[in-house]
Amino acid sequence: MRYSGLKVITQGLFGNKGWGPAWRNPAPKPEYDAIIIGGGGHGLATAFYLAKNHGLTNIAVLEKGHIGSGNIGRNTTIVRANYVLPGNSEFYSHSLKLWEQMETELNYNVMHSQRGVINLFHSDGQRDAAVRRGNAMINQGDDAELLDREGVRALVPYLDFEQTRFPIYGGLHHKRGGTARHDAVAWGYARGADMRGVDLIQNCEVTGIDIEGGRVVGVQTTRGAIRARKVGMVVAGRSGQVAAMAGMRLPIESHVLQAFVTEGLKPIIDQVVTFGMGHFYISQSDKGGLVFGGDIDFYASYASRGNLPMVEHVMEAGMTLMPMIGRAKVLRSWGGIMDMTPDGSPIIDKTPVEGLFVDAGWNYGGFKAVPASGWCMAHLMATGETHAVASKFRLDRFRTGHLLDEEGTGSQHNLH
Amino acid sequence: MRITCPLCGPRDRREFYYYGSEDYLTQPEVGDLDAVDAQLHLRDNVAGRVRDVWYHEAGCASWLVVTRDTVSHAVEKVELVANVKGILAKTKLKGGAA
Amino acid sequence: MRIDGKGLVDRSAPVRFTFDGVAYEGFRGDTVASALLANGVRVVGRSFKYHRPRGVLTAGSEEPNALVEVIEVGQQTPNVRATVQEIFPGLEVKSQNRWPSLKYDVMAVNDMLSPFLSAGFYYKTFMWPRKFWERVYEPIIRRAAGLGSLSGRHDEADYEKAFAFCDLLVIGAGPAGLMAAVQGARAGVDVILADENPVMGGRLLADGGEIDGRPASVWVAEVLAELEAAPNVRLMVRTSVTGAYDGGTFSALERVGLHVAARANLPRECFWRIVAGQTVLAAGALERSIAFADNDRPGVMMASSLRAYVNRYGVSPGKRVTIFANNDDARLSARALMAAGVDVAAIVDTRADASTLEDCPVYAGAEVVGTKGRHGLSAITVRHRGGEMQIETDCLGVSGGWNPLVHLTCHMNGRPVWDADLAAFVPVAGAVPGLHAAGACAGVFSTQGCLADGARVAVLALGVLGRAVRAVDAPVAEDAPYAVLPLWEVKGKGRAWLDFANDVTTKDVRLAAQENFASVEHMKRYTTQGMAPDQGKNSNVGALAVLADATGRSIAQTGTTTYRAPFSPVSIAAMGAGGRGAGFAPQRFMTSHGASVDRRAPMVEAGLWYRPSYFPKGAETTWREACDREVVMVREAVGVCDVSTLGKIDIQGADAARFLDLVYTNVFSTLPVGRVRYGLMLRADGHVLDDGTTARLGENHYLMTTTTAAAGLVMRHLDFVQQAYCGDWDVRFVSVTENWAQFAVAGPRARALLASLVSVDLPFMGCSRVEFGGVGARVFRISFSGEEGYEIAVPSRYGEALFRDLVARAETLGGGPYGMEALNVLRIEKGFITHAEIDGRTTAFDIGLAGMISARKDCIGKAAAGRSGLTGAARLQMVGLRPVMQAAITAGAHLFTPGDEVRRENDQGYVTSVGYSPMMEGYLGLAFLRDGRARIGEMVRLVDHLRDIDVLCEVCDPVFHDKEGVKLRG
Amino acid sequence: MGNLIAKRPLGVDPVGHGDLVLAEVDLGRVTSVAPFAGADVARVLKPLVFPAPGVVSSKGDARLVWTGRGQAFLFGAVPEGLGAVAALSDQSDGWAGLSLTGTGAVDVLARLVPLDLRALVPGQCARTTLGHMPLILIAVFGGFEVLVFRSMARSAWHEVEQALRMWGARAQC
Repeated sequence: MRYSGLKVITQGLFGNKGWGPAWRNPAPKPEYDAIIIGGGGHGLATAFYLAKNHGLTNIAVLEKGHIGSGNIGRNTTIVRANYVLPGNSEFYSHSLKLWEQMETELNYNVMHSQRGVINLFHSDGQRDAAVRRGNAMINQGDDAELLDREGVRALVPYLDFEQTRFPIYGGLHHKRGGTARHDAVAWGYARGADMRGVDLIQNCEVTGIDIEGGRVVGVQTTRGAIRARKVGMVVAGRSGQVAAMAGMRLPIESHVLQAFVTEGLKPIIDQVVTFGMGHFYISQSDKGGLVFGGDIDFYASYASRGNLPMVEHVMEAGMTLMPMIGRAKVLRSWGGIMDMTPDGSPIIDKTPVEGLFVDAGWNYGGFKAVPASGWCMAHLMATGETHAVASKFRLDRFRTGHLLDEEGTGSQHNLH
Repeated sequence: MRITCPLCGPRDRREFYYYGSEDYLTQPEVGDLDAVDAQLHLRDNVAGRVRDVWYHEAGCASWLVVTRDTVSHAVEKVELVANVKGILAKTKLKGGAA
Repeated sequence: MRIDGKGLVDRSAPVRFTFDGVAYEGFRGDTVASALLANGVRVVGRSFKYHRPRGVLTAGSEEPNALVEVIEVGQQTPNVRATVQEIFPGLEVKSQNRWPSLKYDVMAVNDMLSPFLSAGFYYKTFMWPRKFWERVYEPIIRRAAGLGSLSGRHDEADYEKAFAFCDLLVIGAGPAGLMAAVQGARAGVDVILADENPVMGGRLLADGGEIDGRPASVWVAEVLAELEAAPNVRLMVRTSVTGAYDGGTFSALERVGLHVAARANLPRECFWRIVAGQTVLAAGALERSIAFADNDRPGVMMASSLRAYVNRYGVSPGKRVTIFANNDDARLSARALMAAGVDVAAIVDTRADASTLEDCPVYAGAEVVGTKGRHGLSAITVRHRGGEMQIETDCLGVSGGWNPLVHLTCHMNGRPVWDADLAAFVPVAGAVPGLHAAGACAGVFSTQGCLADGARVAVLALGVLGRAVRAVDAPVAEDAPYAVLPLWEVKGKGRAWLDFANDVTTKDVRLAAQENFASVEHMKRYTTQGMAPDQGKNSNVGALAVLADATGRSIAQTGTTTYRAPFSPVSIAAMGAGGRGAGFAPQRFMTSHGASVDRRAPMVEAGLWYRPSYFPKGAETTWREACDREVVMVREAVGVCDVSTLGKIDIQGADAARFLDLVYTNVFSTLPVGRVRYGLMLRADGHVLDDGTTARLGENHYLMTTTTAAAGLVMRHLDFVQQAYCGDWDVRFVSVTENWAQFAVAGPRARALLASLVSVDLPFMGCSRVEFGGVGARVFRISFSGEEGYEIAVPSRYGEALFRDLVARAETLGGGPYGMEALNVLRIEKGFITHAEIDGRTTAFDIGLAGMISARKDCIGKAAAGRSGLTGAARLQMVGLRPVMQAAITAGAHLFTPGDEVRRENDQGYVTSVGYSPMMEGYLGLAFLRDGRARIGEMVRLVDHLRDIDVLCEVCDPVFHDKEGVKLRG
Repeated sequence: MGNLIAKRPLGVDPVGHGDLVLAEVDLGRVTSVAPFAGADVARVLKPLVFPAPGVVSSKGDARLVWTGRGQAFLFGAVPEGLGAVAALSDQSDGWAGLSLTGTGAVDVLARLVPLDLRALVPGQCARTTLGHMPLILIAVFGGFEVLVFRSMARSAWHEVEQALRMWGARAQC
């Protein structure tokens, strides 16, 4: 069923009785052309683009819980293309372009809001780094603008320009950056994939990967064995466990990233503001909650919950940067499990097992990557070739030293 | 989260710095890229019992091997790195011209 | 309506406050809600989506409707629960989410449009035209959404955080909690008893029953007296335990100063981190509603809150009250109201076999199917065996049963289980290690049961603590069985609210199911049920029961959403207490700070440190003028600069030399005593960690210098290497950064300056101990400027005096102090690197120092540095840049081959550092350029889009000044 | 040159509330002592003993305060021969000393220090944090000595003083 404003009105007049299911609940078939393990944002987008771009529709997405129950439903919804290193630049640039057409492509309002992202800097050295980044963005064909202190003040006057611990020198303004409604992205891709014939199979946990003679032939699941000659592992947060089923060790350690939302408030923060010195970022959801977060908890974890030291650090950062949020009350905190790689950049690649592909290692930046990740993973699975904009996301780059270390923090999984 | 430092006793997580898996304790030999990969990158990344390396940064400056559960966050054992047997044996140290 | 002779408020202490500008009077002990109800105020807010008038629903922190703004001079606090906020003289309260007024709210038009605003409608529309989302639709949606407002002004108030430790933490001071605390107190362990209310007693005060034949409040007072007298017990009132974390750690929010007018130094709130050996959770239970048509009108309240208002505050929320319930407990409210002389119009009990003993009409097997009253309830429609009837009533108490407050037991990913007998979720034992639920939150609902359970569970917890004790005998109290017949919704026409705070009705939940948002998480996210300020405390169980019904599953199969901290909302200011302004990170001051400030030097952050940017002189108006002068001063005379921020590590022991050989790429064991060597350190992954000089002070004694930024990092690294790899080596090290103030004296007249102080003749890269007037000092002949240079270190107490002295001496030689700006230009001229160049991605190869990785030995990072990706022509290599025509250039610009199109694919590198060299009368840059060393002499195009710079530069050797080091060596 | 003038890390006057006093203290001579492998420090240190973790060994005015793995700070004169058996470094100027003594010292420090301070009694010490600052905390009769990096002394003073003020205001509430 096509969605539109007119449909909302006509349905409303008749008691909303005519809305059909957003997707089916199919039983798994014994065999598919391809299987995507993981019904999160990346997995659903992969399925969608396999169907849409490559005409592969006899495929299934296997999700152990309900679709969108991983990090796509547990993030701070920021969308941006402001990377500095070649390899990342082109990928996130491509992703942002896909975001800009997502609503049309999916016929689903994901509330992609290009309200702008402002990265603050607090010293001359940080300004130089921001300028380098901004120029890289422009060289890539994206947008960036340098704000001085007064330029920042004009946009976000509520910052503490007088007393904050690390004075605000200026900011890098990425106007095409912004936010989106995270769940809607999962639902939109799910609905889009389902409409094209993809089987979305929920409550179906993969328990084994069947490999014969060095190639993948199917998977074992809690709902029985399913055969397929192509299998994509798209399970960020659990990549290590799924890869282990294929006898692989990945360059990934799982960590918990906490985030927070306040009670609903009238509009007060209009952009996404990031405070690098304090590891703090914030935006306001359309419902009115301030959505904010900071760094990962720094210890390996699968608990999807964190501890107080990072909670307090994030709040203290908020109080030094924008003490006007002091009276807002945190309503809820949560933790997502992040695939942290040794250089902070992701992996979209073949594996040593023929027909088995991996899309993983999104660190804490996976949300904005959803469309391009799906696009490139679909390309890889369909053609066997790495997509041009994901050509650096190789599995063996750590071993060879061809790193994509945006932060320059080195081969330590938790520092990116 | 609280970690019982063998020297300082039970302390809040905020006093500690986390490095990563105990794989970091194995220093690779020059030329052995598999060992470099194993030390720096590849991880079992277990959802369950792990041994990882922490530093009592705000305390006694001891490096620790902490045996704990990544799902429950329960801490089972804390040892001084310096007392963990086998690290030196695993590390074929070539440094130190003196 | 105030009831004489009832309640625990202080009738002798009237308190005036305002609500929406109108003055009201209450008594000390009243909440805003109780005082407004006493004054007959029924509408206190507007709902989130449909802007329907809303009144007080509950008497606790779970309140979804009565959210207000508390106004102060120049500041305001949004979304304050009127049911929690205590009144005090001068308190100013405003309703929120309405415009222009609470009574006439324009956005109430949404209520008429509700058929089109069903669950998730916005996902299906507002997509066209694309640009309209940010410009039209989203701004309208944002303005309509949200509840209260922030002021937009800095929160200048005081907040604090604190740590507390105890053997036994008891959360909640109702019957179970009080008994648990008594048990702990008598066992002699350290006890903390925390309760969110201003007075302890919990439901004992609200229910107003008897214990041991006397009023419950008397028993509470006696118990509290005992606890207050016990030295091992700490009572924390107004303290809500908000989260359970690992290792027995709990977060709690204490409302310290919110019940009084603001006063100096009194924190508004305190955020506690409580570490407990064992914990008894006695959080109680919350009454739940029943969904029926128009059940959200002001005057429809939770049945149990009615007796709380009567017994605690002496207030009747209505003149003619009705009760609608599916359980016996609600009868307590009817009895309390009648006992207080309030007219109870009827009891509508859904159970066909309900007792009819009360002295009022009881309709058994009946349901409320509708309500009337535009701005407050005036009548209800009841469907009973005989048909439908209307009852005129201004207050309806609803009870759908009770939900144990299992929240804290679920903060570590535990899930509660469905208890069919109680028709409620109950906690699973062990879900939070060391935490034991007792009383109502464990599903024990009678007062007698709670008292006994509190003692029983405390005995269990004390046993874990190694205190074997016997349970004290519980006093005698009400012990009626809890009889409930589950009913979640009264089906029928009209909208029946589940989530009052987010305006979610049963229709929304059914629509979600119809659209296959059938998992409880999907339903929650699609309808927003449970995402409002009460986090679904009032609606979660009801909503999932409706979802279960709509999807043909049981409630147990449907499951719950995840409970997460905080239990009740916590202000950012409280959790971030201390972070305001400079409190976010410690400030580090050099000993020369005051002397630099005296000279009007702008002090700038360098990590946590503050360093002088430049020292303005005379008529200089820009930093550049001062910087240029200081550079020339150092090149031609002598300059003095405080370099104390560099890390200094004292390394001793028989294996010290061997240790340095391991951590540095180059060899230090061959360094003669009395000499200094530049060293390069790698991370384990083969990239540059840090650089600096290390002096050999004695055979087994070295002094290592690190960069300012990496001082802590290097210390940690040394500790790691030593403890992990060479624990058996005899090497000891300690930071002495803070102990020494160190000053660089650089320039052609540096030697003259030094000679005026002390007689010492040092070769380049030599070091020596000296004495100044009895003060032991160290002199190193090292230079970061390219001039002949010395660094003089004295114990920090003498730092300021030495700095002033050195500057005075320099001035007599035509020199003076120089700051970070000049220091930066000087080092760029010399091609010396800082963390602008070694930014964590840089290899020794990149900066032309691959030769420093000794082939004779291993070192940390050597194995990883051997990877193919870390060397070679594809790497960006450090070079110098000189613009043609003396044009200005900027750091952060990117480099391109002239003639190439400026786009990412052609990117050749970038500029790390730029300075204007007054000596060379032009800008100099350091840059990383693809295969750069092979391109020296070529031209590159430098482009900085952000600052509109596009110039050609010559690629040069990075050392611009004194390439042969003649000046350095003197 | 003439004599260099020595400056205290802070140079502030004591503040307090009731009998609770926060003051800057002169630490005197402080030397870090890290015994070399296998060296017999006990003989040289007598009558002090090299302290176990968290312990202060004292005799008269001389104190040996445990400050970390294999390390203690010696307050007072350095016994002859100690340098042969242990790595010694002068720390007299590296740390600023504050004292907080009187009623409420535990409560005030509980605002900043993540330890159960009631359990820290004279003769004991701890390495921990004061807010976000490295801390050597020494329990003394009636209160604590608080040692922080010299460069952070102002921040430390400010934080303790602020905690003290708020505690005082609560007491009056």
